[in-house]
Amino acid sequence: MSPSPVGPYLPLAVTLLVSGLMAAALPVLAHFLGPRRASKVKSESFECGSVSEGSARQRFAVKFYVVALLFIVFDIETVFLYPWAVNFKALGWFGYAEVAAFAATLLVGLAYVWKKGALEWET
Amino acid sequence: MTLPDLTAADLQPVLPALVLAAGASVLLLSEVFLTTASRSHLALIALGSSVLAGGVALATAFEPAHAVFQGLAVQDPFSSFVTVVVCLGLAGVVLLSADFLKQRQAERGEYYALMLFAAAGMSLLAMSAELITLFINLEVLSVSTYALTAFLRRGPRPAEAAFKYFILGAFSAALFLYGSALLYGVTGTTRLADMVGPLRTAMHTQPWLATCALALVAAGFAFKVAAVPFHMWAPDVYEGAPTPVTALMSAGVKAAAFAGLVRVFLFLGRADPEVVALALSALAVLTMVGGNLLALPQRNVKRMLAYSSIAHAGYLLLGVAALFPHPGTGVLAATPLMLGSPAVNSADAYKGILFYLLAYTVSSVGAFGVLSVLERHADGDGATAWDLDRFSGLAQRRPGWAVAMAAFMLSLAGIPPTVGFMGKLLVFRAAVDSGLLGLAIIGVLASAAGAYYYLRIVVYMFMRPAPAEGVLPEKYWATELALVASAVAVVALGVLPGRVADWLSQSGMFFGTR
Amino acid sequence: MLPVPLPHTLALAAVLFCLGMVGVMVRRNALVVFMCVELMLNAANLTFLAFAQAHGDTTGHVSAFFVIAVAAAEASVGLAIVIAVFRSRGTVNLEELKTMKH
Amino acid sequence: MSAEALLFYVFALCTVVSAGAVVLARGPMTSAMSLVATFFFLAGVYALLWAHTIAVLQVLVYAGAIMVLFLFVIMLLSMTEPEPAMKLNVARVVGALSAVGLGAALIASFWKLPTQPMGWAEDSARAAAFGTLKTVGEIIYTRYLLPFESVSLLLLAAIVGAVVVAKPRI
Repeated sequence: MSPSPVGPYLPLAVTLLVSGLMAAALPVLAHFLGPRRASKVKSESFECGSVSEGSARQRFAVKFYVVALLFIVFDIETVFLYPWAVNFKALGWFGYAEVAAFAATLLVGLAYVWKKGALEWET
Repeated sequence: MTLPDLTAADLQPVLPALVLAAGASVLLLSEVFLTTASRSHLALIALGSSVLAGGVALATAFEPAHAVFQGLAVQDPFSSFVTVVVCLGLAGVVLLSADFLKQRQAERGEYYALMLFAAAGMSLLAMSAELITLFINLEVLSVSTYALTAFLRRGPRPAEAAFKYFILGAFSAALFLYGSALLYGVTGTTRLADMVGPLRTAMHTQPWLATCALALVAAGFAFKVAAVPFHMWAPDVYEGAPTPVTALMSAGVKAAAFAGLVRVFLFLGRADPEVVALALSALAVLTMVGGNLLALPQRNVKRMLAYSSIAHAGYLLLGVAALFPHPGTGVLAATPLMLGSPAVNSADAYKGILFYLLAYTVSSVGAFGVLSVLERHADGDGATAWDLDRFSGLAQRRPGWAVAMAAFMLSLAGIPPTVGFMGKLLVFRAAVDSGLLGLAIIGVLASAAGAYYYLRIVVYMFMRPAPAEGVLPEKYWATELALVASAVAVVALGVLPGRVADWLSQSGMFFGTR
Repeated sequence: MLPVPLPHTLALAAVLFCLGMVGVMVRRNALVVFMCVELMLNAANLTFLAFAQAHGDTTGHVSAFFVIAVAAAEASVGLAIVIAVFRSRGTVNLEELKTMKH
Repeated sequence: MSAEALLFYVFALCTVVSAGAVVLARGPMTSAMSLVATFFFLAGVYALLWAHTIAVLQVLVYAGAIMVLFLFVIMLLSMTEPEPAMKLNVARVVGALSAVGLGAALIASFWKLPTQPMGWAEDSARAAAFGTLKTVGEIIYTRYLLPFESVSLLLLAAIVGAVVVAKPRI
């Protein structure tokens, strides 16, 4: 039996464990150690400066959604570039042509949303 | 790593999809870069691309079947003909859309681009021979259709219809995918051609697992083709979507989904033809009977056509069931289909399915076309926009439309001398030949019941007086062009099906049947 | 031998799939229903990966790769539709979306 | 029991619990956060199945991008009120029962699968390369080039579809 391919995850697991413990321990410690004296001023969002108005739960404008959504699509494009990058030499011009066709298609999409004004914040 | 050597021969089968995708890109770019007042060029670009893509597909339709892209896809006459049918339907739908959108001041490049994307997905779906490729192409067409359904934003209906369509589409995609994953586990491959052998073994060693996997894949497709009992989304979605988009769903999406269904089950069905044939037959009976019965009480013509589309899926399923030999008739022993050698009667079944798809495409595009010119912009999205009374006395006000609509209704009802009759004849004959006599009888009875609601429209058009204060519907040249073309096709193919049926006989050269 | 028996991994996937399916059936918030569909897709991915390890075949990984890409595309259009529904109806509760029932 | 197996059962339990929370939680926000947790635990399971690439993708795309979009929509629609208790009807019960039945049939059939000898993992080079980005990429860019290009079509359709549907004015 070969050594398990899961071994390299050990440092990651340790990091996660430590950070998880920290995240759990700190609020608990703060709860027991910290003094708590609530007052009206303290419960406001900003203790100094102008008084905050309205609910914190304001609706986002849809234009932000369109940007977030385009982020996802281009995120997927990037994800497809990683496996190409590690095989770049072996794939040569063949792979280059494949990725060029892929990227060209998405470039049409980028040109479309850009000119459409879907990326503009101030509209 | 060995690089695949791609030649022009590999690219040729995807040429129709490339043409459609290129047309869509041009539309998108012209939408944002050309800011002219007139927007009629958009429909022309879309029409041009669909005709060109259909022509390219037709030119390759007679090449012998072969695998391309290392077995992920196949090119055979079947896939080419499905692409031709899809492009034909698309061209008709584009013509309907031109007037429909102009009337609503909603002419947008995106609309046509999404239609072309959907058609590209359909064309690729028809040739996919590997489960993941098939899944992705199915999604290309689904995602485009979801967006098209919500394209018009007047009133709550389109958004709701799009949402229903989306959720059930995503659900059925998940069923299909889970079934594919299990099939991959059982057989160790996702390529349909390589699955047959291992799956046949698995049907004996792990019958439960293999059957569940097949059932999940079948359920995924049953949702897409709106087979009873997976049909509940169809009436609402068909009614809520813009009428030309509904036409695309009933013509293109249905044809492509059936192409995928035939492709998958023709391979996988060989693992256990009896079980698959039984399941398809059961689905066919439920869908034929259920679709027709549900359509009977509908006064809303758009909703009635939605149920009618379900019923037609039933007849097509009967054709698919006829691809398999049936137990208890002795055919099973005589047909060496199980061994993958030449299938005696399946060529007739392919011909039936393809001819039926063609017949249904031209008839339903025409019927939805008449519906789209009768519904007025002012109607908003009230249910009365498609009420049967709209058709009262149409023969006096617009005799041309009434005659065309009568032809489409006769064709959908399967009454000669229309293409719908020929389609039903071919499908039912193939069913009888493969031992499905009982099912064919049920099909004939169901379509006889269905004739009632189709002929009711004809009665309304020709025998009811026109409403006194009725507004004369406007004339639309593009839609009328589509109506004339499809009416001529309905009658011509019904009277002289010879040439096309001969072409379709060639589609017996289905990849994998050898 | 596998470190984890194959049936156990597959059973986990089946449980996830059924949870998702039950969620699609019983939940009424459109967004939550969509989340349940995502659970089902993940169950399919887990099945692909479990069998890929058992067969020693990378095809299962490639499938999962593509499925993730498809899920992202599906989510972007699906969530846009959820927004459109909310804009026109002011709710995403499926029970209230019944204007088309006759 | 090996450490890997132990970890698997821990992750599996967490996955099922958080997936259950997605289905049962009353508020959409709770469901969404449980779904994020589910994706993280699943990424752990994927890593244990030696699917390194997919484990990373799961975090990067699913937990990192798709779920952000879900949260965005919840915030966009100010969806905070919990959904009222669900009413059961026949169709729902039948659907849910058929889901449970399907799951039971599948799980029962999994135990009848032949035990995999895993002979291929004896080849340590192959086991080390299994599921890496390089191995996965080799297959995507050679054998799967048709679906790869289809994905670009899918993404373009998704961009156009999302803009058309979500933008207030087009």
